[in-house]
Amino acid sequence: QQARPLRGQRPAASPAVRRRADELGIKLQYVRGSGPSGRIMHSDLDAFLASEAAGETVGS
Amino acid sequence: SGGSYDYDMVVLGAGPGGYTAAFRAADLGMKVALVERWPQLGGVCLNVGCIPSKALLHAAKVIEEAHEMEVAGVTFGKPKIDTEKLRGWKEKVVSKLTGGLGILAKQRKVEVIRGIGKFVSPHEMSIANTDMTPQSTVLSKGENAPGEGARKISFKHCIIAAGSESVRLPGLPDDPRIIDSTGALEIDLPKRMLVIGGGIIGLEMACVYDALGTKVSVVELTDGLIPGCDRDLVRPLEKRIAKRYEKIMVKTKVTKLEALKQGIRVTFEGEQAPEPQIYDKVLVAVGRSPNGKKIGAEAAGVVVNERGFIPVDKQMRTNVSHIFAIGDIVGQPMLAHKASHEGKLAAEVAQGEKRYFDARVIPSVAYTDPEIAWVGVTETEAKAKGIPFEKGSFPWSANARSLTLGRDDGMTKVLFDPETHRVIGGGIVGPNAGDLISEIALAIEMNSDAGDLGMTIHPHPTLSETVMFSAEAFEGTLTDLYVPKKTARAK
Amino acid sequence: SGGSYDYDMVVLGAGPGGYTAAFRAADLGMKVALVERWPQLGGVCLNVGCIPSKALLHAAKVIEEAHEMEVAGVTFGKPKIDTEKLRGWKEKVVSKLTGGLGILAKQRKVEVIRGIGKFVSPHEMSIANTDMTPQSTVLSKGENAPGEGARKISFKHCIIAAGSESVRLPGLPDDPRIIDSTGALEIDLPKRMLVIGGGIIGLEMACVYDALGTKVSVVELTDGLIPGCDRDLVRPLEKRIAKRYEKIMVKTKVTKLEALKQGIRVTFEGEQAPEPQIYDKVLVAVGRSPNGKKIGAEAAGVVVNERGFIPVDKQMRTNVSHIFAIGDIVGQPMLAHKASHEGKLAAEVAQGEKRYFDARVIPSVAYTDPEIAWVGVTETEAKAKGIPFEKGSFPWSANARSLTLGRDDGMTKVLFDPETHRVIGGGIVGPNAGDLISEIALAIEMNSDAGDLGMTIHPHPTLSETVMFSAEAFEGTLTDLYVPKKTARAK
Ligand SMILES: Cc1cc2nc3c(=O)[nH]c(=O)nc-3n(C[C@H](O)[C@H](O)[C@H](O)COP(=O)(O)OP(=O)(O)OC[C@H]3O[C@@H](n4cnc5c(N)ncnc54)[C@H](O)[C@@H]3O)c2cc1C
Ligand SMILES: Cc1cc2nc3c(=O)[nH]c(=O)nc-3n(C[C@H](O)[C@H](O)[C@H](O)COP(=O)(O)OP(=O)(O)OC[C@H]3O[C@@H](n4cnc5c(N)ncnc54)[C@H](O)[C@@H]3O)c2cc1C
Repeated sequence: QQARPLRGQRPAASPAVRRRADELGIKLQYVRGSGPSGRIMHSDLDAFLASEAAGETVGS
Repeated sequence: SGGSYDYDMVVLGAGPGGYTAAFRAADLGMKVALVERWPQLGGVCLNVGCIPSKALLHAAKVIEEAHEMEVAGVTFGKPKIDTEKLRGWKEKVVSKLTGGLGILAKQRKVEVIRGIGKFVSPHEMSIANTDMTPQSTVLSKGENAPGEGARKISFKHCIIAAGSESVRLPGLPDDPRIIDSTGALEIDLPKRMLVIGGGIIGLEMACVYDALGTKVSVVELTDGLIPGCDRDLVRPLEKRIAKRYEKIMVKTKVTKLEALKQGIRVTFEGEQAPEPQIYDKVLVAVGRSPNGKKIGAEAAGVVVNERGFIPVDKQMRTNVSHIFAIGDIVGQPMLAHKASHEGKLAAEVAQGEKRYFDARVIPSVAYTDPEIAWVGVTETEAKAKGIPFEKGSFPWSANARSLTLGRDDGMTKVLFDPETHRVIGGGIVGPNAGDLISEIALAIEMNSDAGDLGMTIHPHPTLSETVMFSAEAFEGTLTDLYVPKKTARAK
Repeated sequence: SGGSYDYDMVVLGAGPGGYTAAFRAADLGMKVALVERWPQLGGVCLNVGCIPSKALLHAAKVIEEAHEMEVAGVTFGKPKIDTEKLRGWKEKVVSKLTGGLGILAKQRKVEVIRGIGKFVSPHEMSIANTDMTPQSTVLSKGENAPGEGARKISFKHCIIAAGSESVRLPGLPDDPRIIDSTGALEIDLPKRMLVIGGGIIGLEMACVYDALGTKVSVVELTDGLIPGCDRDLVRPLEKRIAKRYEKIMVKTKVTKLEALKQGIRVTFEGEQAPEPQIYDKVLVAVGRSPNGKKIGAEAAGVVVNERGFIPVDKQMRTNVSHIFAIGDIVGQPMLAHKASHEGKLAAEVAQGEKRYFDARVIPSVAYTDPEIAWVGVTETEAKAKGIPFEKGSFPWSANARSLTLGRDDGMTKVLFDPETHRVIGGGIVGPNAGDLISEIALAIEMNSDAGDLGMTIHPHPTLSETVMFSAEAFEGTLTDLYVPKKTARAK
């Protein structure tokens, strides 16, 4: 099932993280950011992929 | 490797968008042809746009700076200006760059095809011979006519990068004293000149001609110079040129241009409109229109809107999915760095990469004296759209580096999201504003907040410190000025 | 509100470190005194350092740029240089800024106390009257003697910001033709001058004197100019001045200076050492030494090391926890922006905020022509320490903006962590390098990687594009040059 977006605002990710998310087909709205002020880091994309692979839901 | 096609990729037009796209496509392994009607690569930007204008603006700047040093005890005589030599120097700068592009194309095995390209089917283009040059384009009537010796090439993918040209006002007399920016770059100096259009291009050329000794007037239809830019950023420029130019007329319309023997007679309309005036030259700089209607797009099934723009999606694809379009021909802002960014993206997408245009901001720069640069959300826009913002600003009269440059008329401001303190926009007026704005662009792309900018140590004394100071002013931690009542913000 | 003390905070020394600390402390609500022996605020930086030197360097730059425009058909005569007027202009720039600081102090109710301050106990300082000026400091013998009319003030917290002074070579004759940077700023122009020390300060002054017509030689003990800076960044400067200056001697030691009637006779030692030479002036620019031993620190129990530096922790605290120290007096790099950043921090910590010095990088700038700026890890350092790095670089000969400025000798490079692609350092040589380096500083502080820099749209044509291009060169996505063999990096 579809998880809820974590925030309404534009996700805080840097250009390189955004590019990689595009390539991986990840919607950044669903990714939790662990960087300063909730910024989404490369490691957050890795964690997201791992959790998806493990079939976990995000955003809970 | 184009399969049944001559090329994997044909790029139409070799401006900053087109050559970047072609080079990137080649680097990604495609067999590429770059079709260009002019003898050199580089498009408007290198041949008759960004580069020659900036070279002349540098000359203007040096003339002004030399003059300003008189108060500092360094006195130069009035410079002797050899316009032929200046033109030659400018052309050398241009040809060094366009020549460089030619070499880069060779190194990458990008085949440059000289000629006028037009679609004849979704996978084919005809190329007509031409002797068009950047200088002859605008006046040429024949550009819609199919040329001699046409041949056909076929392609798997195509990127349309055919750019734009100066808008011609309807009903103007055909007279060599009425020029566009291309003509203005020839710096055949008149005594008295009118610039129609107070946008960036018009004001940059005004700046050059003023420094070279022409008596300049500017007329602008809307209520201020450089529409789209915040008024506080334009003000230092306005103040400076108000003293220097003959006349600056805003909210004024030009209703008639007549070619008389003694000059061009111009009739004005509006509150501040003067009596009809006679100028030695009139520069028409009222905008640029896209070349979308001149490339036979219909033969490929590519949609072109009524203004000549080609609609594209976030991957720069037109409605025909193997045909992309980039640069001036797809819409505003018509800027070289937008064109090249899009060019890269289109090549990558054509090669199968899953990319989107997701840059948040595209900076704008007017290379006038003082320079003006802005990026992201402007105050004007924020107010109009109800985007919440707060701002931190810093006057350059309190910036040490600015004073050592003999200048105190600059200003830097940064706009922040009041809640997150994130940088959402910024504007700078003053020498080198164009270079300085990149830091704010990076800050926006990186989601930096005021604390990030304020706590990054900037070298002293530099103009770049004003970016940091603006963030500190917003945060209430600034020491380089006294901002009463403001208390430090908790975050 | 200082409780039983006269002040919550006494700041000793009103340089960039001291005035920033005092202002911040006042803004945070403390009752503050700022003790300064010179008549104006601003310390070395504003009075006899950064600011006057940069004002003169601007004059030098304009002279050079005017000269360079001859090839472009804009010919100025040789400028007439009125050194008295130039000196006056430079002083006006300085006094505008120092005067501004005086006003800022008043607005904040920071009490400025003129006098020589010395600790007499951990919570007390004596203030002795003085008529010392920035120009007289170095020569004054009496600065260690307690002055007339001493009075005492007490404080709860203190920030030591007493800065540094030019190193005097031992055994030099006492002769007005042997000067330090303060003397050099008086621009009493000799025909032939030797600069001892090829560091930033020496080379900046060399640049000024050369432009103003002096025949300049430079002698440097180590094997290259600007020790600490990567060689590739220094090379364009070396090349330029090699043609202009009389002689540049590296790996050469000055062993003797003799004051003769006809000039200063200098004896050299080293492979490239010439015969003894006679110069009209000799500028000694061999470094700066901290003022730690001249403030009676022992009376407060504050530890000062044998070289005169005061050790501090990450909160700028000395061994005595209510006494802080900042700026040149705590160590390298001796730079104004380090001092002011530390000043702010110390004030905030004294006020009870839990802050630490955690800026990652402090940029360095030489305002020579061309300018040189660098930040973060240098290649030299990376190699010496075995820090893994890869680099992307871009020659300004391929940068459009640089060519329009009539220059092609610049270079930008960015160092990346090979694994994470994060920016770890960068260096720039070319006009405005000092302004441009801030973007790289921000990139490092923000943990930006090559993709971030490369995909941030930079305005065209600017020098700042070279930062983006360097990132693209590293990533293998650069189109503005051809970098064979390099394949795009996945990340
Ligand atoms: C005076 C002036 C100053 C400017 N200054 C700046 C500035 O400082 N910074 C900035 O960012 N922008 C500036 N611009 C705008 C900038 O030049 C454009 O945004 C930029 O050139 C757009 O690039 P492009 O690749 O889309 O197209 P263009 O540069 O317009 O190139 C289009 C190319 O396509 C060719 N072409 C068109 N049709 C055909 C055809 N049918 N067959 C073959 N070839 C064809 C043209 O000959 C041309 O070479 C300036 C413009 C002007 C006029
Ligand atoms: C020629 C030159 C050019 C330079 N250019 C640059 C540059 O471009 N950029 C840069 O970042 N740095 C530059 N520097 C270095 C910069 O000036 C110093 O790093 C900076 O001034 C250090 O600031 P500070 O606050 O630590 O101390 P200082 O600026 O040294 O200030 C110390 C203050 O303390 C006062 N003082 C000392 N002892 C006492 C006492 N006992 N009682 C009362 N008052 C006292 C002094 O009079 C002085 O005003 C330059 C230096 C020189 C000499």
